Amino acid sequence: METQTHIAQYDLLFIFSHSPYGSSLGREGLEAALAAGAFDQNMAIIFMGEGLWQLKSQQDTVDAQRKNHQKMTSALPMFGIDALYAQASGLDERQLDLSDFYLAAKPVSDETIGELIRQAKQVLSF
Amino acid sequence: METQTHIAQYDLLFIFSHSPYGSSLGREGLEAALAAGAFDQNMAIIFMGEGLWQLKSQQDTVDAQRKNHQKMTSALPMFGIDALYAQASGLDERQLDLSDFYLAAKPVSDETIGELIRQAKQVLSF
Amino acid sequence: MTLHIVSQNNPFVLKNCLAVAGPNDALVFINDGVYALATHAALVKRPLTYALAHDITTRGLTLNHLIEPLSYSQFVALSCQYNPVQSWY
Amino acid sequence: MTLHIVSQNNPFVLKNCLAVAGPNDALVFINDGVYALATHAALVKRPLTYALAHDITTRGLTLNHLIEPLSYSQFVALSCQYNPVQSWY
Amino acid sequence: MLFTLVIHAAPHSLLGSTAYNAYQFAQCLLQEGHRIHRLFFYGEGVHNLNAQAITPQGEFDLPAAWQALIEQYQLDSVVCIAAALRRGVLDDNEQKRHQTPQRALANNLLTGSELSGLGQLIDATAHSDRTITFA
Amino acid sequence: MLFTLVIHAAPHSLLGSTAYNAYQFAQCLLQEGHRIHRLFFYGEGVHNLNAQAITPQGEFDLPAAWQALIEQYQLDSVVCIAAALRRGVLDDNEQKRHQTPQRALANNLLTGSELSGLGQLIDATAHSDRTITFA
Repeated sequence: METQTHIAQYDLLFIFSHSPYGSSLGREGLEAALAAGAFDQNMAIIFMGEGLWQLKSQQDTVDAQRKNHQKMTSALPMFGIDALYAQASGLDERQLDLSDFYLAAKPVSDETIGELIRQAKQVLSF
Repeated sequence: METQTHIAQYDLLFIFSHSPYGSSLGREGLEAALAAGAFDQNMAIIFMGEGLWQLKSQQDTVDAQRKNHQKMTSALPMFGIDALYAQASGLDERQLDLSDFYLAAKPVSDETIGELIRQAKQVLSF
Repeated sequence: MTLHIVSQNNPFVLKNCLAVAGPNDALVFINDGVYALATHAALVKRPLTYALAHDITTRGLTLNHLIEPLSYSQFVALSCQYNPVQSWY
Repeated sequence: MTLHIVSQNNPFVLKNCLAVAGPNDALVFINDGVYALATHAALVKRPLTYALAHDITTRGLTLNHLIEPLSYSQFVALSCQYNPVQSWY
Repeated sequence: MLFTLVIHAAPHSLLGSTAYNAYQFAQCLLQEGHRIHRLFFYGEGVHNLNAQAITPQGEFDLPAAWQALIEQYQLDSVVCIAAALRRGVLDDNEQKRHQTPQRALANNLLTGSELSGLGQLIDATAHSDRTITFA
Repeated sequence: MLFTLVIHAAPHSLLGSTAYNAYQFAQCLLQEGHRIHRLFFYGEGVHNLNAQAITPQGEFDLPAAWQALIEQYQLDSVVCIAAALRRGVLDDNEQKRHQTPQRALANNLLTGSELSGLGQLIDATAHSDRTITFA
């Protein structure tokens, strides 16, 4: 059991649970997060489930003529957004580890994700 | 092992695998099937997976102010469309049986569905 | 405590929701999410689990007596009682 | 023989496809369907299983050597070779 | 209590018809005396306020219902400008900006709503008691 | 070989971006010397031919690409009329039919395609070697 005292409290929490190119959600979530960063929000992003694919490195969209999400996501730290969490159980299920990612994210348990949500003032789900 | 000699051959096979109200697919599939019936096609419809919910009786859409699919689907026999198949394994998984349906459909195994598709000239998937 | 809204019947969606929902969080199933209740016996026994009545009747489903059918008014009340609200889809 | 196109990574979709695909049917994974190949070891060993190369590289995935990366030209050729074509989504 | 609703679903989507749920939730909360700080239509949700959408007779006209609710309660209703442009929902400004002799465009944003940026979404979360996403 | 493609996905959908796959498949099969009997845009797919959709600079403009492909190969491109009306994609006839003094509408169907009924889909399956759905 984890102690709840170390759970950070965010005014705005983004939950990304969709893959980057299969729908417009991945991109529109990123754009909203960048906007929140520009407004200096006390915020964090949790990547979970299929949303973990957003962080997969080596996305090459030239042949498919699509806008590259990796480039957009890489801008998050420049907007002051550095609280990035990755669902540990979701990583295992997808045989992913942090070395597959192009951005540093902190692996967290499902219990911690549940607590991060409970402590957040508002949640936006993409 | 089923013998393949008794598998009917259709010029046009509809596969309905989506639920009736959660997206526009259920309705648009029904409208396409009714059009095919009006054109006297040698056709059949297979309801499988979440598409089995299309046949669930007692759909009451008054409160939700939605267009009732049950009424549309009930029109299939009037358009001469009487080859309706229901995936048996999908029924079991959803704890449904034919008495839950408002239209008669023939339960078929997954193997038979595979063979119906292979024997069909064209398939439309909704 | 969090209010979790589940609006789809998709195994990935349900899995994520159930993985992070705490015992005192509430779950509301709306739209196609109500099909998940019709097919997951364990869900029906979970306390603080609700389903939107409109979406149940639209689909011709019969509610297990353990599940609370929710009017929109009660849905609004729950969303006042709990905070934050997280949508799974 | 049927050509099955899988364009999503959704357990329901994959289940339906695998339930009805015969041993001589071909499977082509496109779009988010390619994620299913990255997470289902058994799928990768199935003969006549293909994945659209564009959609693999877009997502930064690495192909298992058992899976045939498909150009659009090869995808077109498969759709001529097989009949009918059924899309799962 | 003060709500912000974020609507991602269109009246006719491939995935999710929660646009109806969002409308009925909004209508109910207002009837119960709660208030809406802002409706934010994002992604496919922009089609909820597409004035060109023609609903067949006898069916519930969701865009018209949104417009009426917005007018009745004088709601602050914002449609994400980037999402709207990509999907062809334009206000008067954008119609004029993008119109060319080769390309006739219409202002097809239903009256009572405005196109604006994502800042309006972030601002809304900061000033509401509850933010609820429908998708 | 003679193909019919049925396109359900929009350029920007909540579910499925196979509209891009459909376009690239169509382009490739034509380059290889196969033929298209008909493109049938159904459901959300009608947005592929929405003339009002403004693609940001530097991004692939899928509606423009469809229009160019249809023109280059003189393809028979049908947009389901019922699906299009619900989603606000109108041709000249429908724009005139539904316009009222209170409601200014635009013809926003890209040139080269036409609105027609589901009979065109059924007919296409009967006259093609292959029918492929993208959704």
